[in-house]
Amino acid sequence: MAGLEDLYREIILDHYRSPRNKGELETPPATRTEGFNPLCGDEIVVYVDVDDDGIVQDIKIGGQGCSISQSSASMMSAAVKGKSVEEARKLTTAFKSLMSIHEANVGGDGSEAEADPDAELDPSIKLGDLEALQGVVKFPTRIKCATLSWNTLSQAFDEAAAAN
Amino acid sequence: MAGLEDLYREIILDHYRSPRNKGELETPPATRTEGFNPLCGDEIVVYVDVDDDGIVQDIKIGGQGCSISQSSASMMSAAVKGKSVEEARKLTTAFKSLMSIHEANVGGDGSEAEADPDAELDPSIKLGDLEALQGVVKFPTRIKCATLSWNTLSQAFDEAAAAN
Amino acid sequence: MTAADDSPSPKTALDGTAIRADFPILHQMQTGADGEERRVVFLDSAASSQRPQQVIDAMDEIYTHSYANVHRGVYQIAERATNAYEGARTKVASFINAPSANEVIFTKNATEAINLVAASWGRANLGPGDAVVLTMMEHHANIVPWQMLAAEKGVEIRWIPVTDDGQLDLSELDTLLDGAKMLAFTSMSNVLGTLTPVKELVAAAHRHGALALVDACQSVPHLPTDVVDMDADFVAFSAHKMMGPSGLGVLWGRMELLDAMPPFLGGGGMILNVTTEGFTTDAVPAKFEAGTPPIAEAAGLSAAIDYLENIGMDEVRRHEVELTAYAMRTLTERLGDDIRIFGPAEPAARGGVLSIELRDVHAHDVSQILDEKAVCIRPGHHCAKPLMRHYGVAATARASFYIYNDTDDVDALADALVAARDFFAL
Amino acid sequence: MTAADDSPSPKTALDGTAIRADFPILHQMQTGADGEERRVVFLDSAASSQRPQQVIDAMDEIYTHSYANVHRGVYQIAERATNAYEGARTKVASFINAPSANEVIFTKNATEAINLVAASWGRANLGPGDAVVLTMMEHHANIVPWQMLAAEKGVEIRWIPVTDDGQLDLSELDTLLDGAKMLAFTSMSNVLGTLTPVKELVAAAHRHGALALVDACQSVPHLPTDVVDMDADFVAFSAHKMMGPSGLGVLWGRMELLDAMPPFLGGGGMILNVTTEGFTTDAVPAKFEAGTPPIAEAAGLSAAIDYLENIGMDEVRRHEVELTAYAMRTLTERLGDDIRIFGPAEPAARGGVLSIELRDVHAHDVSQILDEKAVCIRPGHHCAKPLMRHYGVAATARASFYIYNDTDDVDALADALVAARDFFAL
Ligand SMILES: Cc1ncc(COP(=O)(O)O)c(C=O)c1O
Ligand SMILES: Cc1ncc(COP(=O)(O)O)c(C=O)c1O
Repeated sequence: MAGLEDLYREIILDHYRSPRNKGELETPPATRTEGFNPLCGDEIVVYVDVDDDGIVQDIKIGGQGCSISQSSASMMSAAVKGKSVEEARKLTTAFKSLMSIHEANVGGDGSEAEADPDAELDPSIKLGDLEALQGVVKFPTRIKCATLSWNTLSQAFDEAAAAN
Repeated sequence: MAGLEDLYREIILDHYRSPRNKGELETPPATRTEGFNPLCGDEIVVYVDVDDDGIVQDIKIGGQGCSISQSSASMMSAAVKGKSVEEARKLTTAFKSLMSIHEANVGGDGSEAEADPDAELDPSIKLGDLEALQGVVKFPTRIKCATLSWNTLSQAFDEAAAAN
Repeated sequence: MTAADDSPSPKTALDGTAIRADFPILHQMQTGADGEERRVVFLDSAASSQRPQQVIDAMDEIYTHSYANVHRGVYQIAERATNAYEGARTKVASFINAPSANEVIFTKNATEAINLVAASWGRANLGPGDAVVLTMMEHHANIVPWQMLAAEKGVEIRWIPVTDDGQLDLSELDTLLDGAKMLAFTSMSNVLGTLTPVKELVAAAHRHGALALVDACQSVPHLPTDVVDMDADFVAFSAHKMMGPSGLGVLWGRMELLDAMPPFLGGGGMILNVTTEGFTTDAVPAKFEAGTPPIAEAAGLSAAIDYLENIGMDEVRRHEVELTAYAMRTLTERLGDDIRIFGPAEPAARGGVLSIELRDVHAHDVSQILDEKAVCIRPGHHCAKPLMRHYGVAATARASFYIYNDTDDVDALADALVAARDFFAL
Repeated sequence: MTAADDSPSPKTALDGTAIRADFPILHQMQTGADGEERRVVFLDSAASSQRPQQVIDAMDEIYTHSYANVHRGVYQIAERATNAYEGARTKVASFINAPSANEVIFTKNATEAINLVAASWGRANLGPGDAVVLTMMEHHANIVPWQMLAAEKGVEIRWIPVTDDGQLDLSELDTLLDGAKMLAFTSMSNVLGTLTPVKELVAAAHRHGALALVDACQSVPHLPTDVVDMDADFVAFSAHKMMGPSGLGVLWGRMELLDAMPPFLGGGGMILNVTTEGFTTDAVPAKFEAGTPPIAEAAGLSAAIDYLENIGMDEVRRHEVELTAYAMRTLTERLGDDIRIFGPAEPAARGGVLSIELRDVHAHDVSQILDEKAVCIRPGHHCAKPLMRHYGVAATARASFYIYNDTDDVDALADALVAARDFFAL
């Protein structure tokens, strides 16, 4: 549909239709964290299993959401699996920077206050498939869909760290 | 001043400048009741001494107020002194009927809900000087000034009756 | 993709096209990314309605001729402002057949109205062991205030379930109401459109010695309302859903209840006297209207009621039933098994609200694609998460109708939904 | 009776006549009972101000092009409405130099803003033995919410006295603050015009471990405001006193405090999740904005701030000091011993608010007679009964200035007061 290709790139629809790492993990050892997008009702559940070396051994995604939130979660899961928590956090910052250009206009609930639109992107970080989500910034109300899983992942890492 | 003669009739100004029955009564035997006009801050104190036969033996007025509330209180005190409570209540109804023509437009605080604009005036009741206050109905915001002392008197009668 | 056939759309009780002439916002064209210009089709009135020029003019009139703070001014402008504000109270009272204008309290929205009852009446009257009964189809506005009260006072909350076709399941009503002090329920679901049996529910509450609060946000704008006939104790609604402005809600309550209730917010306008020792409250409604009230907004609501009364609430209702029937028929014809419409199957049993699920397309995506076609609907949980959970969905796409909608709008909706389905088809 | 001489009135920083061109309500003529037509002289801005066409247009623009419920809509109109609403938040934040727009909470008026703090922060943090310190010159809006809290929680209220020339008497401040948890005070008296030493008071509160809430209703419209420089914890004000619409107030608070506070009103828009078991709240400011907010009103406030910033708050202040000085001089010259002006003798120590007493003429009568001359002032207790009692008066007649007033208005006031005195003279 004319005009919407920017939002609904083929790779996004592919992740939406065939989500990677869908499912659950046993807790413990995994951490289970829920995220809500109060604007639209989307709910996401991130299961993440971080080993003693700080490596994301496994990650699974549950919940319901639109094509943007589901595909973003799917790509995220593929991108961080096997990476260190530190690398995953850097990727999160990079992704949120990509998304935050217009985020200030959306707000109103403060949940994105920590995103820094001026943060320099670490050039060593490769977003890969995730760059397909760049078109979302043209649709400001959808930015929260794209960042939901990432915010939930950050929270999961915090909870996992706190549990140790 | 042109246009204000209806409101500020000479007799009203006379009562305002030389209020009748200004003062206090010892309580008991008298009853002391306060009335407030929340709109403008006027405060009135009615002291009323009703004897065993239900006659208003004495009445005194205290408090502060504008020319309308003070003159109305002054005229009221003169009109009810020596009358029976029953007669005084009839006079109150008659006076409030005189005032209530526009009262519905003023409201908002419900305090005049009991005034019945359609109440037939008892033709035997003579308002006398009080009719000078008729001009007040052309100035709706001032009606509450004119009725303040009467509402307070009614309350004083209720309290006196309850105390017996 | 165009409508299935080119025969003119059937007419409903009101002429939506003619009515739209009064609504400047509905004259605007929206250019899609495909470069085409389309008339805006506004199908989100259940969230907030649009307003006719008459309502906008009424507020401008206040601001350009008769604005001042109310109640305490002696000068003519202040007197006119007070009359406009109090006149709106009288108009609202007659619109809902309230016994007295003094029973009408202006709040900032329906949410504040319900919070007022929960905080003032609830705190003063409820304690541990007491129960409040809600339904599973309530809006969060009629859930959260009671949950806050419950958490503070140890009150129990009980839930009237819903059936799969979107009706209240009243089979256990007497058990649920046993020992309850309050039944708070919606007169019309903002998700399903379901009209609840208001009189029956109020009577049941009273039979059990409970009060009844009706969240009438969705019904007052669309149906004749008679609080005496309902026999309710409290009724709450919002101006912005009935073509009035934002920033204004209404609580109606029985005078003897309001009279006995403690104040809610404290400040200017609600007192009889204040000393350093304490304060005494003024009479109702002043008691519940602390601070400078929504003055121009009240004048706007008054004009909105004039507009509605001029059409006639029976006509409004007839129009919306016909439009809903046409929409249910059309969407089913055009989308078949790909669409699910939540709620009662019978249009007469519901208001003009259609929550739908499009197979394999999330509500958020549906809404995005519809916006490209200038069709405005709302995706989400519609502030009714317990109900969404009952249906096992996180979101629906909701289209809702008002007097300015017509069958052309429904056709545009159907066209856009077909386009959305096709876009997401594998 | 005309002005004492015919020399042209002195000029102030702003040209009131030119500014009035923007205010349609001030173009109107009022016919007295004497048949004469007079320009309306509006001197009641301390109760509520008037608004320029630009503000009215901004609200009309929302209603005619960009109105929808905010935050949850995906379609373009809803997105524009959300941007207008959130844009207003950002604008307010920058106007008062708030560190973050998320610290700006929209309420229905300043009264609700203060009630929010008293009910949410106060209930969660205060108990028997705790003290809240107020001043004797507070508006009821900053008294009654604390008295309600005090009655519920057994909190003690202490009062900073006022001196006879209308200043706060701070001689016992440390004693009063000893063990206090909150100091809530006005930055400018709405009766006396007194500017209080905000920074000194906030610092004193903090020294004693108390929080400081500033009722800035009268100062934000008239002076530059910097919440960081004030170092306050909460600041409350109303849109309608700064040329914005009715139906909108603002609470600014420190994020760490707001974050830790329980919710105030419950409903849609303030939750993250709701189940039948309970709810979780969304982040600030959403947490404190239950229900449909004042959408068009926020857009109106945004335009009012543009208007004020375009003039410059320093200029606004300079104009008002000059006008107040002129008024104090003129009224004293014209009315001599027959007039008493309450509050500080030094114009620079006060805002543009003059409460007066005319010998032997009650404020209500003064106001009535002034209305005949189309001069709009306000008689009464101005929602500050404890202060009135301090002065032993039931009512004052209050004239208050804003940018659209000039020395001609002051002359008209003086003429009318002389007429009132003469009318009531024995
Ligand atoms: C000093 C002060 N505080 C509080 C208020 C209350 O403001 P609002 O009525 O807008 O809530 C006012 C104005 O009425 C005021 O002047
Ligand atoms: C059924 C119902 N109740 C309550 C509300 C809350 O109304 P408001 O947001 O105007 O307070 C709404 C609308 O949002 C509603 O549809």
